[in-house]
Amino acid sequence: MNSTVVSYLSQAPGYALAVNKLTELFGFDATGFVNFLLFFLVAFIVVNVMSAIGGLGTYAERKISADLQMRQGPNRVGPYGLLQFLADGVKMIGKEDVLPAQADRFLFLVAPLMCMVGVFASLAVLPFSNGFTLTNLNIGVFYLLGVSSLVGVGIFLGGYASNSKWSMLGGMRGASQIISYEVPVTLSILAIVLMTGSLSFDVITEAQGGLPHEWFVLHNPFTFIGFFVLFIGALAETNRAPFDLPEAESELVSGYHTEFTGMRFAFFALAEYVEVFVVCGVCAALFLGGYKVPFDLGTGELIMKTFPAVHPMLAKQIGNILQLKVFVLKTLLLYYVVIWIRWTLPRMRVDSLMVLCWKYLTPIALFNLVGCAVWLWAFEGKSVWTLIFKSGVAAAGGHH
Amino acid sequence: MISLNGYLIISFCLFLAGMTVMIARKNIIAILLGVELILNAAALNFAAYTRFVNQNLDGHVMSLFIIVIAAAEAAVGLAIVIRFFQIKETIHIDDATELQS
Amino acid sequence: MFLKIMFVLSALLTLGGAFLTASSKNLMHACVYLLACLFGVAGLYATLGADFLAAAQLVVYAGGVVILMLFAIMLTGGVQEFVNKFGLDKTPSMGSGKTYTIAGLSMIVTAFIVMKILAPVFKTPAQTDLPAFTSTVEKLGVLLVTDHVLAFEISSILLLGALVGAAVISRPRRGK
Amino acid sequence: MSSHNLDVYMPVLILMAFAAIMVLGALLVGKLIRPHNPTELKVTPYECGEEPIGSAWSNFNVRFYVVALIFIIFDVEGALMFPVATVFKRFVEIGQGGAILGSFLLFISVLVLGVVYCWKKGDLDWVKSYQVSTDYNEKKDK
Repeated sequence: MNSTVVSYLSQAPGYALAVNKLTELFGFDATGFVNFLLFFLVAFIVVNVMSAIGGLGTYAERKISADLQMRQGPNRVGPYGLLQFLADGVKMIGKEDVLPAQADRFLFLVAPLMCMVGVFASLAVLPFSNGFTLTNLNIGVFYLLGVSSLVGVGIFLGGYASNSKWSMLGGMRGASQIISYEVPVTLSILAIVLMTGSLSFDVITEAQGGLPHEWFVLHNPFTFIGFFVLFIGALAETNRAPFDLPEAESELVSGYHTEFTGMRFAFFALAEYVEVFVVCGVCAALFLGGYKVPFDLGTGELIMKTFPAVHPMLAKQIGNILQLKVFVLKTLLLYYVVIWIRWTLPRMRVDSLMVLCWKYLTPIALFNLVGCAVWLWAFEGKSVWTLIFKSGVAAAGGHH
Repeated sequence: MISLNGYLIISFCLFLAGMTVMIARKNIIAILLGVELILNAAALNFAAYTRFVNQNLDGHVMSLFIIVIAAAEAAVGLAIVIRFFQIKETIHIDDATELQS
Repeated sequence: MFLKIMFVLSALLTLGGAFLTASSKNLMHACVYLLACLFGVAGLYATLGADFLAAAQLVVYAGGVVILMLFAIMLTGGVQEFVNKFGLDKTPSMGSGKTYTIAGLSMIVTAFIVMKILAPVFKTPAQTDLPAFTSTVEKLGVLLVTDHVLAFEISSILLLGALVGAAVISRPRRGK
Repeated sequence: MSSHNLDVYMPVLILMAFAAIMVLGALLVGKLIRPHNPTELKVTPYECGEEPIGSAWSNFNVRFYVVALIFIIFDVEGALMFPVATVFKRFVEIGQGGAILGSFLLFISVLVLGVVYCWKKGDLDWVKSYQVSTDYNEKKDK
């Protein structure tokens, strides 16, 4: 139930060897220490890869927007301008750190810290593959909701700390927007929890299948709407266009990070781009089948059956890599959609933003929740396809 | 170290801090912060007794309801503070003397 | 081992946060320290095996109550010392040396009394062989729809009352 | 329901520590190489060239509070509904879904009642203050 990346890696023969050696060396049980080292290593990899993805996100944003507007986009640094984000990072470190005169020095430091802590802590439960989940908490979804709400506090404090009117307005708007859209997001996640009976990302993903008709998004009409509610809510929670009210250039200069320069600004931006990846991953895991590969390729069983010569452990590894690739592919597709939306749709007005949240998305999400509960009770959790093709049970095993 | 007493001492310190805030502060919002601390101390006690004395989860349910009530209390309390500020333009507790005479 | 480290970290965060909440002169900072303290309490819940409570603490407090507090601070004029139209607000509202002395003395007295009362409690026969940590979410859910179903339903009415009451109180009035 | 030890929370702490180290470390490293010559104009809050008047920490419109208020009620209801939602499927499987569904729906309907009240009273309208001001103008015209 609580599989972690360490419990996956501990199947390797080297693990027991290392534990034994270190136990002899230290004189006490070294399992915890080895676990810590492994977690540290994997977390280090995840943090670095995520920072690179966040950096490449800025690159992708510019490149895709350039593509949509028939421009070139960054093309000087590195091949196709791929290293642009590194150049930006170096420039950011060298920038002067301007602290506004009446600013709150303590909160000026705490605000970006809080954004980063909130976003990075939510990486812990992201299900990259069956084995490669940093930790598969049994409160996964709920934990993610709680930790990511730190970002809202961070944005508000960022706006407050700089003591500038633009920042204050942006921070106030950002916080109220984030907390408002958390309601439909919570409710549509609740519908999925209802369908699976677990808060763990692993169980939720395993309840779906590899093929599209086994995904929760096509499970029944209510979850189909629920996916879009979740996606729109996620867009708004990460302050992406068309909901980027807190940093609306035309009216608020740059919103809550008007006064932030150099690395402090960079951390706000990094937190935003990594959070977009996280929410895309959550959407993919909850509704789009997560890491499930079609035809059970992910568990390595098909490989074992077709090529009996292959060692089962190796087949499992191949399956895991496939799962990882599928999950990242789905997430990046959603990421592309997010950027695409940003450069296509105009920004909303602040009152229509709130009306959209409270008068449309929240009632729809509530309706979905009730609908899912009734569907589960009436049809015992069978999907639409199972009901239509009663004979095709083998094909539509999405509900167990 | 990790025993019932450890948790009880922590919750006792939380309670003392909350009471100190409530007595020493004259700002109504700061007093509400103290109330949150006190409620958390109570909820922590419930969870600690559940773990160390009897393992049925009624204590957890009680903690959950304490969290619920704390949120409701904060909402209503802060609404009263805001209304008070709109009328009196202050959030000093000593200015809330309408009912005294 | 990790349990001990996590307990110590959470306890330090809790106690430090609580102390700074009580001593900070800036209301905004006190709010942030309160958030740290509540995070520490969530960590303590996790060390007690109450995983759902820990997450609920994060969701309700970090996301909800603290934001509400911050909003209320902004709505009542930020951290500036306000002098109202009656000129009443002349004493520092975040507490002075006098109030802290009174609070400290009364706390010492209270601590003695409470300790006297609580002394037998510390002799409660605590179990020495503790069970392993299990997932509490499902058990909590079963309890909420069986033994505590009345409290579950009544809490929704309590929240309805809180929502309506608070909305009525804080609604901007027309005219005056 | 398998048991577990607390090692599952280890990555959470490690990731939080990583985030803190990244922020503080980058700021410290930057301190060595970045210039530092603040002028009076540079440290004034940016207001598009105007000179800032007063502090930004003044009081705000109360509608922000009402939104946060409705949010926190939903948040708490979510915290109560998550455990019930977790066990709902199990009760359906043993054929007692109806009772749980009833209590669940009762809970949600009371919640909906509050939202409907706020909707009817106009607390969900963001531009309510404009309506107040138009009323005022109409009164003045009469």
